[in-house]
Amino acid sequence: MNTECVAMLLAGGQGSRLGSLTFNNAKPAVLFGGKYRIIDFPLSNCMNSDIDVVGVLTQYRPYILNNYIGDGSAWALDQVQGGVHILPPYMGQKGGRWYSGTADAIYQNLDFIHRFDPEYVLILSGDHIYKMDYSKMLAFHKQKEADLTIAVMDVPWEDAHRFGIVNTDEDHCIKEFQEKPERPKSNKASMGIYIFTWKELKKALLDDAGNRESEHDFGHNVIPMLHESGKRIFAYPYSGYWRDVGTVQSYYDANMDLLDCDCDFDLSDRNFRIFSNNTSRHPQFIGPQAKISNSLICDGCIIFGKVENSILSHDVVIHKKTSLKNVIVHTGAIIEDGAILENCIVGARARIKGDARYISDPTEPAPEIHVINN
Amino acid sequence: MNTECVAMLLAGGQGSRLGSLTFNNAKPAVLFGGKYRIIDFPLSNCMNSDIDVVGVLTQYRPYILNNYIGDGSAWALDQVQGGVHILPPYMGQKGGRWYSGTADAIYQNLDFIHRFDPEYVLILSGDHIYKMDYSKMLAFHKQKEADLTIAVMDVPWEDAHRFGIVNTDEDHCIKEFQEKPERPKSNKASMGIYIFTWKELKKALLDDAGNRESEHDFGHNVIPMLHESGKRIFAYPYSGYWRDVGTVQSYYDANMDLLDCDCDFDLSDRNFRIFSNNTSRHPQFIGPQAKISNSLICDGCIIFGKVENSILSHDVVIHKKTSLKNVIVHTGAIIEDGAILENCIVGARARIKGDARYISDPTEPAPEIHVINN
Amino acid sequence: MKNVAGLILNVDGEDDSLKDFLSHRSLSTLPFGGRYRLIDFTLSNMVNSGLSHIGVIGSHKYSSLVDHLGTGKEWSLSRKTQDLSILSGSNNYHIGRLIKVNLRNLQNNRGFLDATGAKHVLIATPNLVTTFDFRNAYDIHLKNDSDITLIFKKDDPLYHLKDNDLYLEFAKNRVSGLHFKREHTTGHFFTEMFFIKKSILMELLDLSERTGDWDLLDMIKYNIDTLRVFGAQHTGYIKRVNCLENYMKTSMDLLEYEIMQELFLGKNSIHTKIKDNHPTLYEDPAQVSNSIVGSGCIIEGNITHSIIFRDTKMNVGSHIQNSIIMQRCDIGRNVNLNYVVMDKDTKISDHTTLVGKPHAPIVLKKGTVI
Amino acid sequence: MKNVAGLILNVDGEDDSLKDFLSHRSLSTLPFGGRYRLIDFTLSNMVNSGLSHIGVIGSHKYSSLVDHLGTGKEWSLSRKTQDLSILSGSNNYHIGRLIKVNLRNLQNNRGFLDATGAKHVLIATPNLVTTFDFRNAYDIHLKNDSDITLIFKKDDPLYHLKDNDLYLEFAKNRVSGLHFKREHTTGHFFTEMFFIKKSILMELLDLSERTGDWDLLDMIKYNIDTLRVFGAQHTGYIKRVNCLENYMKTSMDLLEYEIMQELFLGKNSIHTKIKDNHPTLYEDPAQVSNSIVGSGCIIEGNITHSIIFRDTKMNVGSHIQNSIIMQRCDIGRNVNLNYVVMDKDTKISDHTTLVGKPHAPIVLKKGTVI
Repeated sequence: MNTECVAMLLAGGQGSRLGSLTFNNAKPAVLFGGKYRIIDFPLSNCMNSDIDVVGVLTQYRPYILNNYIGDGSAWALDQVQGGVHILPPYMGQKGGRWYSGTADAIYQNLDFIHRFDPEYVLILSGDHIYKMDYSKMLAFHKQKEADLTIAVMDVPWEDAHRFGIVNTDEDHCIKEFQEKPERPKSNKASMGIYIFTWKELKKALLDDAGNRESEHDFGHNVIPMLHESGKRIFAYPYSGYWRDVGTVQSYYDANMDLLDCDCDFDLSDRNFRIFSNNTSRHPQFIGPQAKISNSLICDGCIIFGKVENSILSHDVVIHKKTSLKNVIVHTGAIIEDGAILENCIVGARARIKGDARYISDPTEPAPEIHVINN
Repeated sequence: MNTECVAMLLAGGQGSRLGSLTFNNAKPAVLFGGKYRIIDFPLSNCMNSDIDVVGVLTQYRPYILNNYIGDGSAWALDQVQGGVHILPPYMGQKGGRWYSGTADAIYQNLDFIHRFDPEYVLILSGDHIYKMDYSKMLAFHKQKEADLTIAVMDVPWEDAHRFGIVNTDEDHCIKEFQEKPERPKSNKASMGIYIFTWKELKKALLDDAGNRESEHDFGHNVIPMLHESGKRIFAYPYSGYWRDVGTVQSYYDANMDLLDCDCDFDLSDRNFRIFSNNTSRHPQFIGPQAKISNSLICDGCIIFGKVENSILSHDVVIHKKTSLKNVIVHTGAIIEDGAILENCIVGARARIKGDARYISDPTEPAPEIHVINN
Repeated sequence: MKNVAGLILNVDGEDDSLKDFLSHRSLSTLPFGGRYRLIDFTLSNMVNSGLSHIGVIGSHKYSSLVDHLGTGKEWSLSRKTQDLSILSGSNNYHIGRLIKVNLRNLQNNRGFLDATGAKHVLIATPNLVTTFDFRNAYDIHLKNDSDITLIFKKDDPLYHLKDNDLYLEFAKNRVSGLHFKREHTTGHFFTEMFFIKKSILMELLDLSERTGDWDLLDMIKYNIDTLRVFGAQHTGYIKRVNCLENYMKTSMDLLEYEIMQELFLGKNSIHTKIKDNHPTLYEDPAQVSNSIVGSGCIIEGNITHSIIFRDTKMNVGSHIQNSIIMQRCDIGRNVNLNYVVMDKDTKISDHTTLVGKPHAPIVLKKGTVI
Repeated sequence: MKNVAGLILNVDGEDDSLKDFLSHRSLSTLPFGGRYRLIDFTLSNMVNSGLSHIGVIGSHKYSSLVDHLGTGKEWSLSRKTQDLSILSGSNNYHIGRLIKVNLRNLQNNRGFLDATGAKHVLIATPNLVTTFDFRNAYDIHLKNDSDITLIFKKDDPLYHLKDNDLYLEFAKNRVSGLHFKREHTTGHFFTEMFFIKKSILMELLDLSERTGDWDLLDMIKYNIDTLRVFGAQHTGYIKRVNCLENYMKTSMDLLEYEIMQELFLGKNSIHTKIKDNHPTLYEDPAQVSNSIVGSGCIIEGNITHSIIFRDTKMNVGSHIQNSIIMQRCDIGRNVNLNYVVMDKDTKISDHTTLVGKPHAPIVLKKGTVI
């Protein structure tokens, strides 16, 4: 088992901007691309990066997430003594505290990391869609003899003000941070992926925990503190597909990217597979009158209607005389005879009556996305 | 998968009367009988009772416990969609609350039970050592058409004042409750094992949650409330080995029962096995000068000294010229050359120096139990 | 059903027409229905009926079986309680004579029968396509205090029974005779699933050892008067896959929604090994109708009345009709297939046309490249 | 080691002295050391060296192997990424001639080799008792750009090598010859573990198919001048179990604390299937010294210099010395055993005395009742 680097995955967030998609479910457990859940991406990245120990920090409605992660075997993360460990907030002798910031969540689980006594700790968040071989970032971190390495990517200059921006020298050493700057000096944005040297992380978290004015957030508190104290902080340049799916629109767009042949995000690449945790379902049944075009469809679906440019999750039933266009349907939803849907997200196990009509105005440049739940 | 009856196992307690044995560990995860942990008993009981879905409610230092329970496969509780589910306190849209009582813990997880929609719910606690086929209790509950069935056992009259006592009619129907009565009217004590009809449980918990004066405890609040409202509450008579292991002395005594041939608690019975979750270890190695008598010894031990009437957990090393008598040694402890121990509990991974002398005064009728940790 | 152990037999070699599919696997692991293996039906039926101690007898081509079943986790069988045993079968087949229930296979595995605390054994073949809850039949078995309860089905021409299929004769509610089709037919045929008391099975095993006759059904026939043999009726869909024609017909049955519903959409599902693929992508100008499609496919062509397994790639301009395409096939551009069965990992290059017949589809062996 | 696939061979039938243990199992699953099976050492060594794609070739007696390995979970091998494949071996043995590395076994499993993306294959036999980290040997293999790297060990009389063991001859650091002991001995013998480039292995496989010579070591010998064959030294404890005498001696080695330490108490542990038993109960008047004892035993007698597997019951007044008692044996009162090897599920009634010889212990077959 490889314990050189332990990953800590922050999966506690509510994701309130995803509205009813996170009503009963933590954001990392929201369905994506039909069969996946958002957390499949960082977990599969860990698997593809030879990281064998992953702590998953949860606190918001974790039942679906915990159940989904299970013993980690879905991502081959079930080594004896290693694998995935779910880390909820807990009570100690002096009572318990909820996780109050990203750094606090890790701080409360220093004991966990200590059990594996790694040399490096990788901090991840559970709300981005991307493929990344963290072992390359780790090699970069080691080569630079860094205390902290932050993965960064170039964003369009006009969006830079929405990100944490770093300025580096030619050696990728970070010289300056700007958190959501009005006038960004660079377009290198932090992706929220950090590799710390373990002894530096421990020291920083103990210092931060003792600081009453800190909000215990990596981006706002811990990293600026380390920067001020002169630690070696480097920026690891990443290029490739990376999407934040924090809002309904960005979630919808990232899903629709999967139907775009020109998009460089390929789920069918056998050399870097994204795994997920599935139970066995029957294959999709396509009825005599069904019409399917440019769509992504999962096992367990039964389709008698027309499906165009849409993504159907498991066990979706599309009855006759229906028409779906630019629609994302979550698991187990039923679209009854005659329903017409455009630009919608249909929630899990929703039942759409046959008289449903969600038709967008074609003259509108960016149609509104309707989220339909029962 | 059998979802007629779902079990809810209350495993959140700190067990502060067990002192340093629960410093870093929840009580249900404390070692017992060498290789077992206390929670093995209710979980194995579930397995032997054909109960396929178990929710385990945790909140005090749950890491060892969660890790130990894993995917439930150690107790054959890993059915697709069923098996063991760990249920920590969680945050919802309106923030989170810690479990504030046994009934509150179940109340906060009504959603979980609802997913399986059982007919009956079995409530267990994680701090007793016993074997019980709950399916017989369930058959009794059904036969009596009860709303609630409480397992009871006869305790010595002189101890009855320490228990919740029930008085029943000839049909086992409960007529009266006495919580730790000064003058018990019977010696039938509640074992803290309840079977509820699900719809009655749901109603009772909703009522209790709305009652501001309730401490949300089954024994103190919910059951008296049901009794007052005239529900059918029955006492299921149990006889057999049952021990509370809530104090150091009772924990020590119950362990030592395993070395007593006359005790009717048999771990080697193949028809009702107690399973536990182990990783593979080498078999015990017994050196040329070792002397072992009347002891229970686990895999991974290496013994060169004298071991008498003692229980050694996994990976214990007993060096030469040592003497252990009436001692419980937890996993990974090392007893160095020359140490002499009597009537001790040695904590996990403790290292006992060769000059250690814990010798009891033989004239004392009940020697004190020393708990030794590093 | 705690008192019943399940035993799934190994029934290779019944018919030569499937031999192209059976060079690397046994009949039990023949791919079926877009993602299953044949044995999934019998095994899932046993599990769904509450059996938790099941032995599966493999052939010498055991790799695919072992790989498929693993420790039985996908069927909710536990490694801890040794719910699933993969047993080594016997290689002693009698040339030219088919033994339906070969006791030599059981002989090798007395240990399995000895170890189970069960009083009854449910024996079934691995090539039955059906969903069946054994609990009613077991109640009948117990109520009659049967030694053996044979599960039977009312005959219908659609079953295409063969000369060596068995028919049941009843007298006063008990089974009074077992006849090969070639000898004598009645209105009810034997489904190759039956309950037997373990004590009787052990006795018959001992008898076989002494007499050298290893056919359990023979033994039952010889002793039909002294044994208490009863029947229990199967009223749902059931097909036995024992030749290419039956394989093709049974596969195509799934494209009828009512049959698909009965087999896959009931209370109990058919479990199988989980393969983790991306969702199937239908890219323009794909047109698919009346078909079953597995996951992980990328489809750009036209498919009608066909079964496509996982991870198949199909390019623009190609047409597939009335065909079965197993996993990981690669179909080029402008390919035409009609009545073709392709084993897995098969590749067809551009502009190829293959047209078989309904009763004699063209078979492409595993790994073929055309 | 991502670039290396592991392959564990099936090596039954080398010696008749073990045949009583091998009627129901292959050599790879012979119980050893109180709780292990022989294959645990080779398999754990591969896993502990970082291999994650391993094929195990089984014999036609595959049940015990399948049951033991499951999906490899206890060895941290994942079902999801198909880390472990149990492969069907060939039954084509040449009578009277032992083939150490029979390419027919690999021939059947080209699919395994094709599927792996690895560039190198680590091949080893399943009957080696050792802990060995392959990483150094692999570095040597890569550094030399070897086609084949044979792992060897300095000879010592304690190894009791046999006529058909192989010795290595070196010239200018390269391996220049491979000789059977009966022909020619050198100071270094071949441990039956080696790295080979996959491309070379595939070439040799093709060559075998054309020539009909299936012995890989023969092929290497014939081509020793053209192939780049190097050696990597093993400096720790290693024994090969290939006959009863070796089995007995190797087992008793474990009772020497230094050997026990090297094998079981190092950084990497030997994994095995988990059996869940109660802790062993030593009841008065038990006396046990210099022994290895599994869990689940209930011991009331005297044991010296012996290996007792799990779930054994031993009654008052009995003495066991210099013996190996496999799992679930039952030993009555006042029994005396010296130099006895009991296979599992064996029962000895009161007042029995059995005394074998150090070089020829008495062997009791599985299930014997005396």
